[in-house]
Amino acid sequence: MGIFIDAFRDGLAMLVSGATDVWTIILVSVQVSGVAVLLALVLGIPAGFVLGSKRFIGRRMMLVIANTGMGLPPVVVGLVVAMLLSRRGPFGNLELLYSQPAMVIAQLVIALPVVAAVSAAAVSAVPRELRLQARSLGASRFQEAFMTLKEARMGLIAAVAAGFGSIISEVGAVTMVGGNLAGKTRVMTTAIVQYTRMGDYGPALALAAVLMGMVLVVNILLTSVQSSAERYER
Amino acid sequence: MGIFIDAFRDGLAMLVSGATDVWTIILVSVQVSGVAVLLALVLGIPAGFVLGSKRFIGRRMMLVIANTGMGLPPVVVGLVVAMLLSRRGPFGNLELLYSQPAMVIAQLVIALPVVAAVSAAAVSAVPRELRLQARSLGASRFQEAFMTLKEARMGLIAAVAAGFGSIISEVGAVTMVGGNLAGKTRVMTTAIVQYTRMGDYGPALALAAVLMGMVLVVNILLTSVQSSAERYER
Amino acid sequence: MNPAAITVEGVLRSFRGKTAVDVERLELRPGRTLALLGPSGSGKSTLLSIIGLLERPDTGRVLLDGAVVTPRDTAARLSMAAAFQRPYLFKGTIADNVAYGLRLRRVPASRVAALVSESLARVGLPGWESRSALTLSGGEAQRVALARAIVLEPRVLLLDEPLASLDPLMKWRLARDFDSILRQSSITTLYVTHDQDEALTVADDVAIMREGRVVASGPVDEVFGLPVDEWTAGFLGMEPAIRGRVVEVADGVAGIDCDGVMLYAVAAVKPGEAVALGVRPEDVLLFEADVEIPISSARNHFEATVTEIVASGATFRVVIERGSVRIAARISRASLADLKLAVGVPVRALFKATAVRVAST
Amino acid sequence: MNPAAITVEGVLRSFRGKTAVDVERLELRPGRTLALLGPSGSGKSTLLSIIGLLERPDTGRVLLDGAVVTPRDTAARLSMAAAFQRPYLFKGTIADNVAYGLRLRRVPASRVAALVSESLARVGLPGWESRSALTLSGGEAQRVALARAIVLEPRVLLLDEPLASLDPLMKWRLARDFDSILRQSSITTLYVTHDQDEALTVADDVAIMREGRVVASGPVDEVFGLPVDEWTAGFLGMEPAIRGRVVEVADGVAGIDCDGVMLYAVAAVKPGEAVALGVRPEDVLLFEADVEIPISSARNHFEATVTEIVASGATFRVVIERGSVRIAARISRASLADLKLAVGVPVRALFKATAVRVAST
Repeated sequence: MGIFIDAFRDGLAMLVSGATDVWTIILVSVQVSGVAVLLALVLGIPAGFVLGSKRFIGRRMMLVIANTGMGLPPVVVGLVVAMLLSRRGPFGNLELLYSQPAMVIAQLVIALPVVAAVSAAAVSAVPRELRLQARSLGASRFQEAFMTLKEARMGLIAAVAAGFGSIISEVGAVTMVGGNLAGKTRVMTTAIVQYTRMGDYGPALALAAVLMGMVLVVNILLTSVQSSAERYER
Repeated sequence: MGIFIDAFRDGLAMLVSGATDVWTIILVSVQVSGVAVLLALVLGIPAGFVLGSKRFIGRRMMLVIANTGMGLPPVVVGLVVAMLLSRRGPFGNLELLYSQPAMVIAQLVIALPVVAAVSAAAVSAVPRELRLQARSLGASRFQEAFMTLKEARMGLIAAVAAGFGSIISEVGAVTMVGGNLAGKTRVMTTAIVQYTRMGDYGPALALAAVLMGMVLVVNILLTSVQSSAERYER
Repeated sequence: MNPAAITVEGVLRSFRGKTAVDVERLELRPGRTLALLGPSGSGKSTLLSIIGLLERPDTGRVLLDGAVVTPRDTAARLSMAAAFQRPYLFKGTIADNVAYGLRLRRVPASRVAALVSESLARVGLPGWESRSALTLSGGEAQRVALARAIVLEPRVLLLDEPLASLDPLMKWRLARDFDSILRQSSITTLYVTHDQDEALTVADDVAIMREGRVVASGPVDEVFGLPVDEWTAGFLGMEPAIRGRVVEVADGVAGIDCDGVMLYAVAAVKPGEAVALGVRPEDVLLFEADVEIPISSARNHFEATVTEIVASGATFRVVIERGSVRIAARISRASLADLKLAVGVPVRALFKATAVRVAST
Repeated sequence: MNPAAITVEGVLRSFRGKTAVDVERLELRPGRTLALLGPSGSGKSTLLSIIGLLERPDTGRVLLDGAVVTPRDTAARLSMAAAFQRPYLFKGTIADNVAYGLRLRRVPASRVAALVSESLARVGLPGWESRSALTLSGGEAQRVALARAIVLEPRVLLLDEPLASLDPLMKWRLARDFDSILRQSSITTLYVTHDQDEALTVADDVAIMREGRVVASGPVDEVFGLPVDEWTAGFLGMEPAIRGRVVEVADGVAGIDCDGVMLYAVAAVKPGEAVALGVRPEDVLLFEADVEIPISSARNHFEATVTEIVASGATFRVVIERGSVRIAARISRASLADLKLAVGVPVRALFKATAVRVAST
């Protein structure tokens, strides 16, 4: 088990000493996924509210799209975004391929259906009768919507957490559209893959520990929300 | 949009003509993930039954492990398996790194918590009173367990489908422990990434289509199971 | 009489081609409680939604104090409040819940606290303001839901099966409390229920619904005293009305010939009139057929034959017949044994003229 | 008398230090239905689980036909069958469900089909074999659950609140059907319920549970006729027993002095004995105080004062008092109005000597 002890010691030293390349990688990861999840939130929560609370033509179709989008393999998203941004592609003149904005786009496409679908589930878990109850006490449509979002708040936090979790661990799409350029588009997952393939386990383990820490926070959020959702079961 | 039309035509031609490299990649994918999910089934469903139906000390702990395992970033699994199998690692003398067995091991580690957790959920969705009802009609412990698995059968199918879905789309871990060796350990996801980075969109699109087809089947299974699970709500 | 608080006129509402509500006219009289009674699926809740301006009818209109109102009239909507079968409470404290409607009405915060605590006291939960709304028992939660509605002092209060989810003990305690709260506040109330005992406990007036239509309505005593048709009778657990013709009227007591049996009733009818009449099973006494009936204030007594005996809770329901006259009597276990009642046994029935309900036909 | 089908001896069961069941002795007599009646949380279901060998008591034992049995005795377990509050049906057809226990008992397939269809006919669902079990209404599903149990012709049938989830109409229809099915099959039955009307409809014997203990048991008429203590009386919606002393016995009728009021009862007691007595509210007639009571078979009549009037469903419960004698009467709406009853009004109470239940104390 010497290999683990050595790598662990190396990795810890790097994190503590503030070795610039490791911390740069973490910063890029958080920056790219943070912007992507923020955009997913702005677009996904309103979409989720509409999907979860209204009945309209095309709603079923949109739910199918959101659910399919959640199951979409990230490498497929990466492929399509790469083709769109490639020199010969329709947006080639923007010269975005192998840049952080390209990664944000790919991650947004991956996170958006997750945020929308989980928000929709959270909103539709607010009983229809609770909304009717608000109406019957005099709430306007707007006040009713506000009450619904307030009741679903834990679920909306879960939606954002799930969206973040889906992109921070992802490796295929970011490689394809980001290119894994050191200091520019290299993120935690792509770096872990690269360090591992080079046999450089120290920095790989250090980054893995940081990544797992982030994922753990997300999971704790999701679990606490699940148990509070059961409250409506009564 | 010429780039898409060209790539689509190329990809379709490759699939139809039975171009060996593309079909070899698909075969390797199905073979590795198939064996991995079969092993996950054999180990995960009994674990899920015990977790979902019995109350015992350490059960909560095991559920936490299974749920954490589900959220574990695959690159972290890849890193640990790669270190274990690396020449300097404890199992280095087996010389498994960059082979299909290594990929099966990594995918098993990824799929097992999924299969166990989803089976546990399916088994625990069978009402305790239904098991009591079987007991009260004279069922032995064994007959009661058989009835429970039979009632949860749709959920068990879902568990296996979810396990398969979690590994067939995965790219980081298989790169790290498989090495993406052509004809040997190159699978659909790693090939898509590689073809895309080389600008060779035809085969990438062909493989993406096959991958999406598989994922779609899995999603349909999961959805149909969800709606049948709601039956108990009455 | 005062004009109606709510009038429903020609209201029709259908879902997927099936008529859910088809009500020609229904009135809620101010300050009174109207029970809307009917089996599940009879359109009670849909009618409540329409009256409460939560849903628009396909055709027809709702009048509030004589003026037509729709779901778009904010002022009209703000003059109503509802509580439902399950006490859907919002996350937060009990005070947050009770204050919800007040806040929507922009009541100053300084008054809100006083109104909330007064209203909680009225429903029997004084000082419960700061408890969490999600940890209450069913009965407590339903009290909070009622407080949340009555704190608004609505013109019309809508209650949709408010006790149906509670266990029987809690149900009766709460039914009585609701009754006294509604009586004190003199709020006009629409009370939807499928349970006739509940309706009898809380309501002044009752309307019986069947397949979207109101088949009977009026003061409780009238509607329960004389079911208009076989279906209503069956639903109320009574025998359908007996048909007869008035042959004499003396001192306000009408003598009515019912297929050869003379029945006496206190009623404002004229000789020659065709009438329907009914007696509640609780008011009918049975004796052995050969017993000499002593002098009593009961004007009606005749011999008949037992045709049906059914256990019904703690008592028995005994149906007796003579010709086409068919009457049910509610009898205790002890009496059933003492009288040796069985199907085919002759008995003597006795009931007062005041116990007979009469309607012209 | 036959020996008991089931005897429970000294059974104790606690959860997390709280006693759930503490029953010294309880017997199920063969072929009869015993209702286990009590409020929720009184340990009824736990006692059913212990009797049904689904759960082991901490101490004490269960005897089946005189022999000690435990959950390990497969033969004993196979001689029992249960149905619960919700009709937990297995996925598949109705026939699959009803056949479940038969298959476990390795009944030949050729006989299974015949038994299943006979049993479905008995519960009123003839020919329903091939329908899916998951598409039934609550009442239908509960009939299937009963068929699934009685098809096994168990020595002991266990029913745990089988009607509690149904709506009132369905509940009463099914209660009567259950009663006649159980009577025809003469299976020994333990029937757990919190509803006394339900117990009265189906049971021969009744045991009342409170906080894990059996506080009263015996034939239905005895237990309901005379509540042994204040709690039981309150639970049954009755007044507690009246205390008195026998002063004379003539022609089988005992004259009992109750704090100055003489009450007459048909009972095997001796002069000088201290007794408790009770009357069911249905058996008490009220008259205006100054009315001359005509000759009648009712031996008991005395003047008293109304102290309480409570609406209770379709009727009213009027409590009258004289000295320490406190009796309730069930009165119809019409009578309440005719007699102008109100708290403080003097009335004359009348009831038969046969309506009085007496127990020595």
